[in-house]
Amino acid sequence: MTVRILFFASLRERAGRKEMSLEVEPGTTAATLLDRLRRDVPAMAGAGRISLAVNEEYCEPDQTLHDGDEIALIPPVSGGR
Amino acid sequence: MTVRILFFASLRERAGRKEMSLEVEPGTTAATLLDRLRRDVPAMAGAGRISLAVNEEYCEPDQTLHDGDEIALIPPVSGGR
Amino acid sequence: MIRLTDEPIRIDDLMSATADPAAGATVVFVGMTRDNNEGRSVERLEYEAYPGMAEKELERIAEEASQRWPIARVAIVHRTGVVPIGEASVAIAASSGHRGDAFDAARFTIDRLKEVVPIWKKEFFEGGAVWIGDQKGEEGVWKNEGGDAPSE
Amino acid sequence: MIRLTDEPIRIDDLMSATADPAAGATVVFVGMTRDNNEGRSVERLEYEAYPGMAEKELERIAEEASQRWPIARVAIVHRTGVVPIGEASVAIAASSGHRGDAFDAARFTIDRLKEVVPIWKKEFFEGGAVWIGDQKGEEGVWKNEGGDAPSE
Repeated sequence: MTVRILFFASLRERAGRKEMSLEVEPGTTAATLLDRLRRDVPAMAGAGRISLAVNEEYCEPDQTLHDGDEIALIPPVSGGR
Repeated sequence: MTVRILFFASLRERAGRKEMSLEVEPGTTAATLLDRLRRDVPAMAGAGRISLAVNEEYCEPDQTLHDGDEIALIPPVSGGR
Repeated sequence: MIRLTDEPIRIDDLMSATADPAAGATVVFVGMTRDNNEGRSVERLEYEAYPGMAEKELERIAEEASQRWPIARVAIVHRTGVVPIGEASVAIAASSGHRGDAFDAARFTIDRLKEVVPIWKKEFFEGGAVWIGDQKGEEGVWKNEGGDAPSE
Repeated sequence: MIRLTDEPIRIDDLMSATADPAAGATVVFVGMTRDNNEGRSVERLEYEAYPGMAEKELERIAEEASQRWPIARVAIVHRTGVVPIGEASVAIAASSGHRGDAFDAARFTIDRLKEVVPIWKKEFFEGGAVWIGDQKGEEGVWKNEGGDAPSE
């Protein structure tokens, strides 16, 4: 099955693009996907803490992905005092 | 000596005027003046808590008044939550 | 900017007055006439000030806020006369490097203003009018305890 | 009013959006680009959003504020793209019957926004640029603990 990965901010700049498609095994969880991306995608090297959102909602690490899901990689948000 | 008394809000309405002049003994304190006003000035009958300001500054009860002082009678200010 | 005015208050004026390149946060408080109070249907409010002293007290509060918090600028505008429903009677702005200080300074400023600044509010409601604070045994800055009279 | 925009934010729009005859108090928070940060001389900020999700999260925060405090209305506007020094990147307004609730709701809204809404800030300073939060071990909503890498 195929999911769409969105890059933002520093990740988008490192990747040099806003998104990519990725084939994943059925049953893949958010955590598994993130581990794989950290290992395989050069833009993810050196990236710090990242949260994931699936279809515009923050997700838990054990959430199972589905075909066509939109996965956003979310670096720390702007914060500030 | 003479002092000027200013009325505001409910006191002004009751008195039907904004100010009056009053002859007072040298050595009169703010507290003494307020007691006298409560006794002698009809507009002061039924007035609740009142603070005094002398020459645009809140004063202590024992402050001594001087000739020409501007004494403001200050009902509770607008407050509100 | 410390100002009494009988014209409508423009929030943009307070934003301009507190603008500062070192400020990352501005908190604005706006107090408005609302259509109800303690179960009464309010028609309008009318504010009366002791102008010279009110401005002095406002300056003092702004100064105190500036000493207590690292704020860039403070602006206070209070309207006098009739203030219709939905319009602002008072607006305060405090700018600071960071938002915590701006919130705290704005909160302090309006709380203190309501306690000490000689400005009075008359509420016109359906069937009557009343000077707010006049009947209650509210704490004045200095009160003549012996002179309390029954509520009217 | 919940809005992302790449135009300058107008505070009057938030005042209009939160106007309510039953509201006696409105608190507005405005976050602006300041000319310095952690000792650096800042030239400008640039904000990037995940638009659909950012709006959903803003709606959720406004809803949560409305449930926690008896507030009349909440408005949130966040700017994206370049925000020059002194201009607003975010503005929040909360109106309520009384000021305590308006202050608390506005404070909650901006604090929560800064924690969860997917909007990122790039700081351009004298001699470089950096995505804020990128190098620190800041708490994400969910973080992959094993994947932490040294700061760049």
